[in-house]
Amino acid sequence: MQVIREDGTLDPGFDPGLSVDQVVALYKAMVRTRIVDDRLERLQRQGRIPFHVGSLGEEAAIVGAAAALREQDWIVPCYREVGALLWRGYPLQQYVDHMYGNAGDPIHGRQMPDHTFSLAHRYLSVSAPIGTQIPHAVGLGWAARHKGLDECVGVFFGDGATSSNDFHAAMNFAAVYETPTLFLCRNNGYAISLPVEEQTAARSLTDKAGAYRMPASKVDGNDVLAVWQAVRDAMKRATGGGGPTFVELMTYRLGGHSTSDDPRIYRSEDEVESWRRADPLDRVRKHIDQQGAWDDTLDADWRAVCDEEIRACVRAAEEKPPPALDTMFGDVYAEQPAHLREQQADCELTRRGEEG
Amino acid sequence: MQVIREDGTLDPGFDPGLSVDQVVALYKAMVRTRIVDDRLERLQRQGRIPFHVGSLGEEAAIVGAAAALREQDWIVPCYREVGALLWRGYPLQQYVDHMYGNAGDPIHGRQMPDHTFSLAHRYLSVSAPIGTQIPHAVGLGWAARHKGLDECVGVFFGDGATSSNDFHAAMNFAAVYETPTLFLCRNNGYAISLPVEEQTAARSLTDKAGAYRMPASKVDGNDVLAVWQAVRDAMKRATGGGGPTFVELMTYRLGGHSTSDDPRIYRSEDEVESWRRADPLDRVRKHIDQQGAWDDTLDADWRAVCDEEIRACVRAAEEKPPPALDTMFGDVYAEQPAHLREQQADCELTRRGEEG
Amino acid sequence: MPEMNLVQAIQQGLATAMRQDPDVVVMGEDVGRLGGVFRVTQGLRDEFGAGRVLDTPLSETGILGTAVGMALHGMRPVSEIQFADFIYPGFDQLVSEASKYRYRTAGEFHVPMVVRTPYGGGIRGGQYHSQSPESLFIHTAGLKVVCPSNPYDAKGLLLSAIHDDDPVVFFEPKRVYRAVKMDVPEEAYEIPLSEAKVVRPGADVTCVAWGAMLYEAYAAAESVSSEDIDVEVLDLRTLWPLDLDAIVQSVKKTGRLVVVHEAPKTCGYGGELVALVTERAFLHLEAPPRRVTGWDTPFPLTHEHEYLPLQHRIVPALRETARY
Amino acid sequence: MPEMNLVQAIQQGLATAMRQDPDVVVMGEDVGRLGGVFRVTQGLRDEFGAGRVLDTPLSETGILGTAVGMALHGMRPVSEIQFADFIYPGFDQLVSEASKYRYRTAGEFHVPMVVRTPYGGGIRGGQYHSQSPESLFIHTAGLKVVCPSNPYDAKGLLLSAIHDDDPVVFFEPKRVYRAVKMDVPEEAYEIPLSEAKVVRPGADVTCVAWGAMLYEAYAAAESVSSEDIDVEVLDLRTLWPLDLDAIVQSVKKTGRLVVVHEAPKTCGYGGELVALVTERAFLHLEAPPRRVTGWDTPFPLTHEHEYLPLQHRIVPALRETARY
Ligand SMILES: Cc1ncc(C[n+]2csc(CCOP(=O)(O)OP(=O)(O)O)c2C)c(N)n1
Ligand SMILES: Cc1ncc(C[n+]2csc(CCOP(=O)(O)OP(=O)(O)O)c2C)c(N)n1
Ligand SMILES: [Mg+2]
Ligand SMILES: [Mg+2]
Repeated sequence: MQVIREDGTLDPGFDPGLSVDQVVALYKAMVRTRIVDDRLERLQRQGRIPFHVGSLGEEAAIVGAAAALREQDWIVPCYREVGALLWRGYPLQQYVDHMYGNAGDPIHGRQMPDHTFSLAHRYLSVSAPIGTQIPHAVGLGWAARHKGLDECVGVFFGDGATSSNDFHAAMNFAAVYETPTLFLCRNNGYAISLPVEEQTAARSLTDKAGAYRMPASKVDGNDVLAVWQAVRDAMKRATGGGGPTFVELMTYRLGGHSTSDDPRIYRSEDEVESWRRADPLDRVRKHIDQQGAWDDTLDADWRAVCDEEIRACVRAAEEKPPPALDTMFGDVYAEQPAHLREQQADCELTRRGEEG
Repeated sequence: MQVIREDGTLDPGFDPGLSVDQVVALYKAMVRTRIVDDRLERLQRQGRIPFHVGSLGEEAAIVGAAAALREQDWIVPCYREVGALLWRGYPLQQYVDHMYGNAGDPIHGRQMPDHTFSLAHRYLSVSAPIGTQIPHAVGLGWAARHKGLDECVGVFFGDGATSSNDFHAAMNFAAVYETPTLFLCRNNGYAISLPVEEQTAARSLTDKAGAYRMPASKVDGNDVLAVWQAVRDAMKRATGGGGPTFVELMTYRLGGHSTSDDPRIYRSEDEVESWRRADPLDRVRKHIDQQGAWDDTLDADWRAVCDEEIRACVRAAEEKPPPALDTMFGDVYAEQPAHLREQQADCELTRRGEEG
Repeated sequence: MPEMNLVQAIQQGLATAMRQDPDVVVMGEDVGRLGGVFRVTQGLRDEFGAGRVLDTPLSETGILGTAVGMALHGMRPVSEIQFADFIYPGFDQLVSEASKYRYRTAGEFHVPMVVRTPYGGGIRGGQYHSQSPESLFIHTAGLKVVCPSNPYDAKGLLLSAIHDDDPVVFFEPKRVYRAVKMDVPEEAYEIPLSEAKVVRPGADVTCVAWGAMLYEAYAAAESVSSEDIDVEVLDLRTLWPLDLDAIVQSVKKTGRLVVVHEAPKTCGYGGELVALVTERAFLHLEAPPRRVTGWDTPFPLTHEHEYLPLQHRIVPALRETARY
Repeated sequence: MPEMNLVQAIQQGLATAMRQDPDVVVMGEDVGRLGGVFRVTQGLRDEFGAGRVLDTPLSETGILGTAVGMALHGMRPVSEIQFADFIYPGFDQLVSEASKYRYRTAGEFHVPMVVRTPYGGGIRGGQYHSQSPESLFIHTAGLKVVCPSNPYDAKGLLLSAIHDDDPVVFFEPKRVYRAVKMDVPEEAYEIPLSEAKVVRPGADVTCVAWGAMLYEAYAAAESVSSEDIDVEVLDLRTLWPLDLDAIVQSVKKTGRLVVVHEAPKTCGYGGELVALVTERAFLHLEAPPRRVTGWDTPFPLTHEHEYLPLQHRIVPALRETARY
């Protein structure tokens, strides 16, 4: 499915009917996500943060999906979807503090960068193991219905995750219990170095939904309006009691898997170049320009705003001290048991500072 | 797919063209399997063996599939397929000794009853965890091809196992690597108490093969010739380089899940009765009777032979002592490490006999 | 007070919790219609409906992963894993997710789930229906591990586990399921986690056990009393977080320790307990702490009574430790 | 002899084994085209082709389950699990199948497979790229567990592991991957499993370590030597089956033991080692055996150098143990 045509006009058959301001808002969020991404990438190269996993080229899939969900709906992230969290208003400073694992990091430097979460924004916690979040989205949806709440759950995962144990279990349970769960598969072409064609013999990942008799849709993930529409349809089905939907968002990871990766080893520059020409930002930009709602000046201004915003956050983050040492021993259990009290005391006693 | 029609005649469209003697051999093996089963069930009720998991009603699916494979092909069992092992000539006495976990048990009473295996018969080892054997069949097939051997692998599992991690991984790997693996799914209607309709939203388990773009066939599992034909077709595809096939054998578990189960709690007598009328033994019996290759006298004689055979094995098994105590400490590793030598000595020193 | 066996007491505990709180749900393989292969959940589906007693597909990953999601939304799922031996397909959800969710969200999210599972040998279950994998979970920071030995404790500990805000793995000694009966109150009551119990006071040797082996330890203690060996028997009840003080106090008095468990010796919980006591009570030790455990082999069938650390193996260990 | 780091030595070991035996294959996520995320398998695909260096779909269950099947047909698969932290989805295949196949078939079948996996902290990997789960596998009868500390041992132990007829979990200290260089022979050689090595003889305290922490133990030993504390440092190299004699002999000489490991303390391997030594050398112990380990929390990021049992934490433990 596509909405924004090559020439920037909308396919009337699929036009979601968003106001141009709403579309501009989507575009601005995508730009902001990319600028933040870009800055973090540089910071990592400069050795100022240890790691970053970005969403270059996947902004439409991420922001479009988040925007199609309602405030009360849950987002269960993989690890590339901070754009969705920012869309929901998560403070950028908090995110950057987390990237630095400093005293401002909500989790006191307990996880690698980009492992965000926020109960206030109904955004679950990123964890590295692939696939483990998918069944959580089923349980969350099951609970929402059990409590009689008008909520659905959108869970993000990649093409690679469709080979995981958790995907199989979650798809099956969601279909059997008809939970209000949206399986949002970012098919960005690769699981690190493995192209999707080698991950499965299936021609399309939507074929996998058939195994569970789950409705599936496949959309151009670089077309933010197509993404919005597909996810909105799935949300309506879920909240209308129609059960889960599998949505395949066809996109491409323009950058490395993470800052630790060198994609030149496993894919050609031509391939990447061809996808650069399908940049999701250009796509929607062309449309809003045509509508007269956006132009180069507005664009330059907005980019400057975003750039200054992230720079300011970085400056602030770099002034913050590391988290207090005792934070390492908290939150293992609701109450700190005796053995952790002792270990904490032991740790403070021998802290590295003293020795060297 | 069906071959033997209600009236006992064969559907010419599917007739596998087996000689009547071959069909009689299949029938005799099914009868033998059932008589052994029946005896073991009684022995368990009498407390003479601890446990038995039978194949009542599933004999056609098991014997028909085994017969369709060639001597050099591997069978990777679930736990109900001893009929396939016996078809391959495994000594009944050895099986019964295993059921008793006595000194004649090839594994010295190390596993529960019905956990058979035989390298000589290319039959892998039964283990209780559901699904774990399925990826083994993929690796085995991969290895056979790697070594340039003309072998394929038939792996048995139940409907319930299609929800397991291992099923998903194995189906995917087999399809990606195009291994000569036959996925033989005994759909007997239940995973213990859970009807297949509640295990998945899919209308047919063959839909699951589509997720991996694997060819699938669905056959009447109580029609031994239909089973033979479907498995033979899959074998030909696999050994011809056509990769894996998923074969759903539609049957029904007439008995309890195992001797520990009471199926009356979760299913109606009517349901069971209707399946009793579709008994796989009667089905093929009618056909060979018609062909004049079998009759009541031959039947009674054969049943008497089988009955005497199993009784004799039981008598012999009951005279054998338990395995030697030291067998408990062997085969953990290729060579017994020091810690197990010590533990064995310790065990022999304090053996229960001494104390009470 | 009615007499109950372990199965009935746990069933009662579940029913009690479900009556108190609609967000308590039970899920697992065959727990509904069948009432569980050990009949522990019998009757729950009739009382609470299929909407709160879920017969799940055959997937431990699904059972535990879905339960984590339910718990993240404030429910208190009680999952049953049919046998502890079958928890491994869902291991990742406990080790990578349930146990770490609170830590990695600084308490913003937490996972109040209970995983009930029958463990241990002595029922002719062989390799895959007899295992005792408790040490794998004790090793995993963020999990609590409970193992009752009797009906009264079972109900009280189960209610504490369900009301606890952290994930709890609740091991049920299947060998004891129907073997022991005692008076169990109908009403709700809790036994606090992390409190061990002295089931037999003694002066000469401290014997630590839990679950089914508690009875073997007790019987062994009784049998050596005729030899003037006075054994103090401790029932841990909660394995982690541990009531270490109770053990150390006892050992400071007796100077001797014997730990009994079914799991294989190597890297079983006994090693940890011996190490902890040696660290804390070194100067009080008059004999090397001893472990009487399952052997370092897979769990056998025919010889399971020679595999298990039963009375006949505990007695000599107590004797040698006392006379050391 | 060329100088190699750990990555190069293991890569060499793999290439050597693959040249010797066509039934040795390498499989895992990103091991082919990319050469592994740590580049350990770099070049193998070019030399041996995609038919023997399998880039697998993202499924540890598939990687390990398929490898078991290959091994059952007489092959010697070497599977890579990208990080030890990600072995849990395939845990069941190791614990329920690979480890028990020989036992449950009385040796008729066996599973000669190797599972290579980078473990440990110190590379800013946080919770899920830093774990040391060795004790879970040591607890599982039927598995062997190896953990080299340097390039020379790594190649020799890897070749022994590949030629071994039992399943071996081969933990690679990722923190050391490129940090240490030494001469490594080009040709094939084996270092027997289950032989520990004294890397620093000493008279006062025995310090047992392995993998990355060996260097910390060594540095700590050196630094206390100025205080007239003479530490004997043992590198276990193979964790299981254990070279217990080497440890006991050393402790009988020194009367003192300090065990160092990255894994969380509780039910980590240290507890087992302390228990074993206390059982075997009780009367020789002049101080309580000590453990210097990771804390009982998930593995952190910012404070990982306070989490790890580095020199600054080993030194006081050695001091106190020596002066006890
Ligand atoms: C269980 C597990 N195995 C391996 C890894 C290592 N790993 C991290 S990301 C990744 C690829 C994921 O690909 P995909 O699901 O397509 O997501 P993408 O990164 O492309 O968005 C792998 C193999 C992991 N994190 N978890
Ligand atoms: C991983 C795992 N979970 C649970 C069980 C308990 N169990 C044994 S058989 C069974 C049902 C299997 O059903 P199916 O696959 O249809 O095979 P069938 O018994 O019907 O032939 C269950 C749940 C198990 N053996 N392994
Ligand atoms: Mg991807
Ligand atoms: Mg079934």
